[in-house]
Amino acid sequence: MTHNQLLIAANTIWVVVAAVLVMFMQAGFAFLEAGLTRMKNAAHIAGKNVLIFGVASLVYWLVGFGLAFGNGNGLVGLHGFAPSVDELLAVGKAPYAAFTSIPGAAGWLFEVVFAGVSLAIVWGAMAERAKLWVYFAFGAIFTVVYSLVSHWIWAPGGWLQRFGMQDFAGSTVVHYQGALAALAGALLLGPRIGKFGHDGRANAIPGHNMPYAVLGTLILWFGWFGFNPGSTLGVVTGGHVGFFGYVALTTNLAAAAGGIGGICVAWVVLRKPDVSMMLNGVLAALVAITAACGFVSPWAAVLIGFVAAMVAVVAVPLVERLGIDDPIGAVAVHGLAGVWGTLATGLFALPALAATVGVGRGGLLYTGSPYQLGVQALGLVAVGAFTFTASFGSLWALNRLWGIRVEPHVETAGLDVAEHGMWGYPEFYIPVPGGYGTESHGHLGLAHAHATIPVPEPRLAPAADAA
Amino acid sequence: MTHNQLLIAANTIWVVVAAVLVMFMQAGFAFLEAGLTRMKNAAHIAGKNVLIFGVASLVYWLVGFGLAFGNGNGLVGLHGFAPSVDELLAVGKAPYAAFTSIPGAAGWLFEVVFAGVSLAIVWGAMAERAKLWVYFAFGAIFTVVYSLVSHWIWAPGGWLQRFGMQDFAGSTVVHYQGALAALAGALLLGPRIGKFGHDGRANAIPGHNMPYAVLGTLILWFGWFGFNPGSTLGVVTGGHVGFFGYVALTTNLAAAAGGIGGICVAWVVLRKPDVSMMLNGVLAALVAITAACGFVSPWAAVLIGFVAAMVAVVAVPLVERLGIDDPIGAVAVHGLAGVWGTLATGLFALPALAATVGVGRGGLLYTGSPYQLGVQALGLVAVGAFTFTASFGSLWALNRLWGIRVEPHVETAGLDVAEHGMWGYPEFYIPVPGGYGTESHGHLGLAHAHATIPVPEPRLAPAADAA
Amino acid sequence: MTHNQLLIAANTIWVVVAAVLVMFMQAGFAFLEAGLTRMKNAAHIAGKNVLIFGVASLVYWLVGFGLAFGNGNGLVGLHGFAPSVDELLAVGKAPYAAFTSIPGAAGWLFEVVFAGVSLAIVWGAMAERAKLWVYFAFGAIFTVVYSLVSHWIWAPGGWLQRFGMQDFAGSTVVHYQGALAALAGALLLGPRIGKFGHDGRANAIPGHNMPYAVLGTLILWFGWFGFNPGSTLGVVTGGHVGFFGYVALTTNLAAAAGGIGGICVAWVVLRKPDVSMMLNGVLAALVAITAACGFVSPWAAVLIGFVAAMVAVVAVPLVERLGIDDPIGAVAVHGLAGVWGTLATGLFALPALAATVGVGRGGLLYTGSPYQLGVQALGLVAVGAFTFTASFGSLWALNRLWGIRVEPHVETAGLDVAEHGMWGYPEFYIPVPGGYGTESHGHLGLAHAHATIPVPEPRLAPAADAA
Amino acid sequence: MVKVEAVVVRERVETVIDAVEEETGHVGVTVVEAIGHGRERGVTHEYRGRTFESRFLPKALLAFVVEDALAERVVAAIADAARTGHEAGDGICWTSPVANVVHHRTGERL
Amino acid sequence: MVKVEAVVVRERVETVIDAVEEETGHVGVTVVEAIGHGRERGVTHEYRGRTFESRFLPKALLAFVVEDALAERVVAAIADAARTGHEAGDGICWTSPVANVVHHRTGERL
Amino acid sequence: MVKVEAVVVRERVETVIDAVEEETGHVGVTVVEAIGHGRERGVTHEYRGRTFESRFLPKALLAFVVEDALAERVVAAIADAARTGHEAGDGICWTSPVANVVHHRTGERL
Ligand SMILES: Nc1ncnc2c1ncn2[C@@H]1O[C@H](COP(=O)(O)OP(=O)(O)O)[C@@H](O)[C@H]1O
Ligand SMILES: Nc1ncnc2c1ncn2[C@@H]1O[C@H](COP(=O)(O)OP(=O)(O)O)[C@@H](O)[C@H]1O
Ligand SMILES: Nc1ncnc2c1ncn2[C@@H]1O[C@H](COP(=O)(O)OP(=O)(O)O)[C@@H](O)[C@H]1O
Repeated sequence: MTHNQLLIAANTIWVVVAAVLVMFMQAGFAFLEAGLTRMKNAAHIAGKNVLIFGVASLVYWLVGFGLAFGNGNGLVGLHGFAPSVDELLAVGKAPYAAFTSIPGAAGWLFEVVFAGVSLAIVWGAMAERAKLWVYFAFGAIFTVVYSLVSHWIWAPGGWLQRFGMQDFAGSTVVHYQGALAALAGALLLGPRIGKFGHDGRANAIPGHNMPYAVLGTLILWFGWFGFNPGSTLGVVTGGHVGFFGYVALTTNLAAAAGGIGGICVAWVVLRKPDVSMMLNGVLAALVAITAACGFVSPWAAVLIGFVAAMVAVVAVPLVERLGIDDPIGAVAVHGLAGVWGTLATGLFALPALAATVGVGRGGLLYTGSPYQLGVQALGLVAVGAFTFTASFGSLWALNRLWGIRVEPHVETAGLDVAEHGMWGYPEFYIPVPGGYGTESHGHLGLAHAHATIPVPEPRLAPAADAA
Repeated sequence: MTHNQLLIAANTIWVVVAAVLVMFMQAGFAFLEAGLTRMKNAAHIAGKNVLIFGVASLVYWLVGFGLAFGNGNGLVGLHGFAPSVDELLAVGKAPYAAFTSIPGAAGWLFEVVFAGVSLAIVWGAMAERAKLWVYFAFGAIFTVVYSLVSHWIWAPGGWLQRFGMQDFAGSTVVHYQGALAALAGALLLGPRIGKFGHDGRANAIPGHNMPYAVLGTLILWFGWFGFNPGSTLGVVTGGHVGFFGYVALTTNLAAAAGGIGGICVAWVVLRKPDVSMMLNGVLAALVAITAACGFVSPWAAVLIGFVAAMVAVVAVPLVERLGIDDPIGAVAVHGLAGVWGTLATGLFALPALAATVGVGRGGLLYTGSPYQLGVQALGLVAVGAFTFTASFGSLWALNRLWGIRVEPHVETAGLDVAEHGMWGYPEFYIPVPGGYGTESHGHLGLAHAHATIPVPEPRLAPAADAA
Repeated sequence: MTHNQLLIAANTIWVVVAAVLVMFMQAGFAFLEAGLTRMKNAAHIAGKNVLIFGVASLVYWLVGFGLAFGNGNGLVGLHGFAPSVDELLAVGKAPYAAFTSIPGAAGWLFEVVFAGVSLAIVWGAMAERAKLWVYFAFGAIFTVVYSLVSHWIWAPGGWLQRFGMQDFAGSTVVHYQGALAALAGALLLGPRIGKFGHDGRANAIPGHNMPYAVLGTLILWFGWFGFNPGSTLGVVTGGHVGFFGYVALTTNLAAAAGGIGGICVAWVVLRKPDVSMMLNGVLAALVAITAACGFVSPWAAVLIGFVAAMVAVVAVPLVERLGIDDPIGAVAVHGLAGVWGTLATGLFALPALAATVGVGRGGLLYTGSPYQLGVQALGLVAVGAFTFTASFGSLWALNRLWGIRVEPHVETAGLDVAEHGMWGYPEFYIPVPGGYGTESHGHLGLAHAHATIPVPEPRLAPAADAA
Repeated sequence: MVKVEAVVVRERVETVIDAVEEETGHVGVTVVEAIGHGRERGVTHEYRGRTFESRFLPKALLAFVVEDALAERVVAAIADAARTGHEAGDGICWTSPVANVVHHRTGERL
Repeated sequence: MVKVEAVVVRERVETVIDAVEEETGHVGVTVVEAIGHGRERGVTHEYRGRTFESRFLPKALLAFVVEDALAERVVAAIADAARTGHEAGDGICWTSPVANVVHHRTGERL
Repeated sequence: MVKVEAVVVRERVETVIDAVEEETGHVGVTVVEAIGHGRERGVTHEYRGRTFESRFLPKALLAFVVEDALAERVVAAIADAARTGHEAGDGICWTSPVANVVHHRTGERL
């Protein structure tokens, strides 16, 4: 083994482990969203993450990865579709020269789970009223849109990358983009039945399981340690061995500040230490630090996280006031916090770390130059225009053609029973003691024995057996 | 540090991390199975995974690892029982020479979690009616059976290994074996009360919590990234550095195709996009790709996954039609999909990858030779005969001696309350407000205060305190 | 890349991955504790882990890490508060010379998650009755106390470290300390309303969700593979490459023996195979092996785990008999098992492994010398005196000043609704069908359509649409 | 006094109680989650390859203990408020005489 | 009309409703989950070292509002169908007169 | 016979049943989880920035079918045992006549 092979081995271990952590974020979204929505939709909301990650994986294999990281021009990748075994085993070779020191397969794995996360965000705002086939159709469309933008910002030679846009792990690419599509979806679907009274005032529609939401948030926090530190794509960054450890530190500090910020701000502003707002605070902070994690100092990470939580807590009700029904708060938590994180990087990026990472320059605070901030803003505007237009346009077309919202009676009954044929918690709605007809075969052996012995009385068991 | 030591270090990191991911699959099985069974058995079904992984770990330490990977002959390992510290710290030395570049301890850890997974599969089909002690007794027996077969196929010199049987991570060794024992158990236990009406028609017995089933499936998918890629047992495979990244890619593609396949096939065949079938599709696909993951191309992985999902969706009701009550679908999802995956490897194995992995030859499709397919079939027949006979025989004996099925009144009451003394969700069955006798000590300090102040009226709190 | 850089890279990968696994233990505690407490407090109990890990992270960044591992004297670290970027990126340099072959940032990450675990333990015994602000206040205080003690035992030159106290991953530092504070809290809070009848007899207050407790336990077991093996802080230990694999083995064997021990002892002693006691057995075993995992042989690990489970099963009711209400069993499971594990190390430590790890000497059993056992005892006494006094004192002061226990009517109503303003499972307490006022806007478009079409009757959908 | 019981679709629980309070001034109700079966068809369920019909749909059971004089008007208010315009499932209500109505807190007879 | 209420073990809910429909033709029932305590012994619970007796076992409470003429036969049908042959816990049923039965959807009096 | 129904706070379920058994010797009760609204104020909820008042608080609904002679004493026992001393929410109880009480297991009329 040469040194370089050992280095590739170490890089691959780290990137694959990180990718696996990010994949698990699907479980985080599944439970965060199932917890913040109603019982009658629990199976649908949780299950959709399995569905959409499946869609994202297949589409990303066929075209996404090539569009995003295949060799190409500043706008789009043109090679590496449905890659061959050799292309996937090669290291730093065309069409995936972008990944200089891990095999193409490891690069694909790491990038596909990001596409999956971005797509997962979309459905938060569309929860409880979208038709099932829309997950397939828009899931595929969005994966392509996502791939194009990730090419602009992350692929060597991508046009925003050339400007030096700093988006370490995707506040813009992953979260802001997901939120833009989520907004388009929420606008086109309209609010859930009962969300707004005829006075136009928003009604609370509490989710059905706060512990699920907590579990989802902790799984996301856990997975984010793959999301941000993994984006170093290796164990050495600009000469610093183990730089990803530092990225993990800023990520954790921001999340911590976000949790504290979320609950404290809610306590003050909403007059109750709302648990769901604490969770949103953590997530908003993680979203915001995602762009900045490799560029800023620890204190800046804390600040970015705390402000992101404030943004989320204040924005969630504001979005509602605009008449938008966003059950999970995707627009506020992933959208606005993503914008904040992207701009904050332009403010707080340390010149030294920008050099280490090798992208862009120091932020306004240190250089006094608005250049980096400008680049970040440019990226937000460009991505905002493109992704929102593409998402709104395609969803609008799908809606005109076949209608993307379920029938009111389906929405009222719940998607679980009406679309999937079974409740998420069957025993809450139908008697399922021994199964249908339990007693009806009371004359067969077993059940007969059953029919002639006492009901649950452990202490009578012997007697029972005797019978 | 020499290069080799660094390589050993890298291998050990990867193998240990992979082992830890596989260990977590116990939580996946616990929740998948608890979700697909009834509320009255929830604690028992979930808790059994803690129990059986405990049994597997102790037995595997005492004898299993030695039988499976200790130096021995083609049928069985004869050394390395209850290993010493030195044996465990040594790298590539007897009795664990099988592990050439990781310490014996890392090898043990990686293999014991596989034994745990295989054992976990067994109980899916035996759910909701087996006596508690059976988990101990058969758990120990099966761990030994499993160890023998894993020696045949995975130990250097194992007789099937010598034929070049390709079972990269255990479609046959782990899943098919588990399903064989599951089938034996289901046959001997007979169906749950109420599963079949007196017309013999199967009744649906819906599980109680679909979100649990989704969580379980996502945890299993997550853990499978240790299961398959970890089976490279190192960072370099046949000269390819980071080959495990490629294995992770095929694994993910198959799972994705399985999820899509499961829900689509269910939509078409069963006329409802059944969430539980989507989950079974993912698992069947993962089971099938387990043998093939290191041998096939991406498109073959997609195909294998999709077909596996079809098999599962179609087979689950078929198994029922045979009068077998398999609450989780272990026979279909782990058994039939395991068979499909093992054979599919014989069809689609790429000669180049067979060479890279260093096991067997190219599949029928590429070589035109039925050899590999034949070897795979031989393995299935041999393992099928041995494991089913051993499992059925031992369970039959246990049944004759002491009876392995709970009393009907215990089954009716539910295993939680009848066997463990407490419901899985106590507040659904007994009033647990402030604990028994809450009010009965209404004359002691605290409770008295309590007795003289208002019920939950946050806004009255001050007044309350005053009181 | 030099060999040493590659080694640092490998060490950092391992330590960061381990840290991430340990961070996830917060989800384990959240669900273990939510499961073992009542429905009316579910959101609060689960959510508190997000809150306290946030507090621990910020405090540990500001002062904790410096106190614990900054260069200083035998009693306390005096440098490295709110560390700079350079201090965090440097390897083996002041102020974090303690971490010889990983960057300071990786060291911080690994240590902060330990502080978080220790703090999580505290609240188990204080569950269902502490005011929300206490989590902030005491969380900060305890993090400082914890940091001091971890300096004594783990920092090079710490006074107990100089004696050679063996606490591989923190039976004393993390678990025993957490339990001491938990005990102080339980004593000062007093029992929950209804825990003791006026005859003084303890009443059972069953938790509301055993599957949650199982999930929590399996997550903790999973995370413990980061906790113990990660404490090698690198891939080479005393010349043994991949020694952490061995540590993982002893950890797993102990946990397995603990699970089996817990359920069997409960079966015999309590006459029921109590699921929650099996879970406590696993945790007690993991707590006990935490000190010993790097020092003992496999059989000793099994013994330590089994005895720890016995201790837990027997001690849980005993603690209650003393009139202490410890809902989760923190005092027994983390406290007494922690003591046992610390002493057991003094008994069973292998001289060879003590040399490998480079801390202390062989245990009484091998050396015949009581020295090591004495050191362990000394450590327990010193830490016990310091941490209990500090915790009790500060909680006592907080209690005198503002009262740390919620009002009885808040406790009766439940912390979720009374403190956070929303139930943990809203649909169990308030009708949340279509949200408040669903029907009240029955004259707006959508809802009107809604008002004129049939209730859930999938098969009538077309007709419905026509309407 | 009279006990008025009503089975209504769950979405209407708040609406029905509001209607009773507005139209009769009566305050006081106890609500229980129920599932019911009436003229309406149930739901076709599909689970793991088995299709079956469940006759049950989610409902809520409301109980109002009211002054005799109010009974008729309470019934009328409920029936109106419970009417959804759907094809089925709106439920029914009925009254029955009750005696010895005691108010626990004060012990007084109502 | 008459309201027939019955407490039965949960496994028998479907059986009892089937029996009523078959033997009397009456369609319409509302079901509520309940726990109950009667002559039967309860369950001994064990939790973390505390053993205690709970008198409660899971039951279901059924309510049928039927024509006066049917009442007797409904009661008979229920009692038969609810009998499990177990040693305890089968429950009881009873009738009570109800008035002003209104069908919400149509508003008609039944 | 007579059916005595009572709405009580959940913490009092066991206490009330004990009281009835001790003071009247009657054994047999069916309990249903309920939520209720009466004179008491409800709870102010806050969720994601929306504050709203819910009139409901958790209660339990108890049904005792007792001998006519016991009715009065059962009511008295319940009312006493259900009184918590809180400012509100203790609930109410009432009786209604029932007929055709049949004991399923034995089929005998009570
Ligand atoms: N005779 C009855 N006894 C008890 N409950 C009834 C009766 N008839 C209807 N219900 C209740 O009312 C609900 C709706 O009744 P249904 O007949 O479907 O109304 P509609 O005639 O408007 O369809 C049923 O689900 C059941 O809970
Ligand atoms: N007097 C009663 N009032 C209300 N419910 C009763 C009464 N007697 C019995 N029940 C209900 O019937 C169920 C079974 O009653 P039980 O006396 O155990 O039947 P069995 O006499 O067959 O054992 C009880 O759990 C309770 O729910
Ligand atoms: N008229 C009524 N009809 C039905 N249930 C009632 C009625 N009055 C009270 N309740 C029940 O009793 C509970 C407590 O009643 P409430 O009036 O609050 O008692 P208090 O007068 O002591 O405050 C309510 O939540 C409701 O469930």
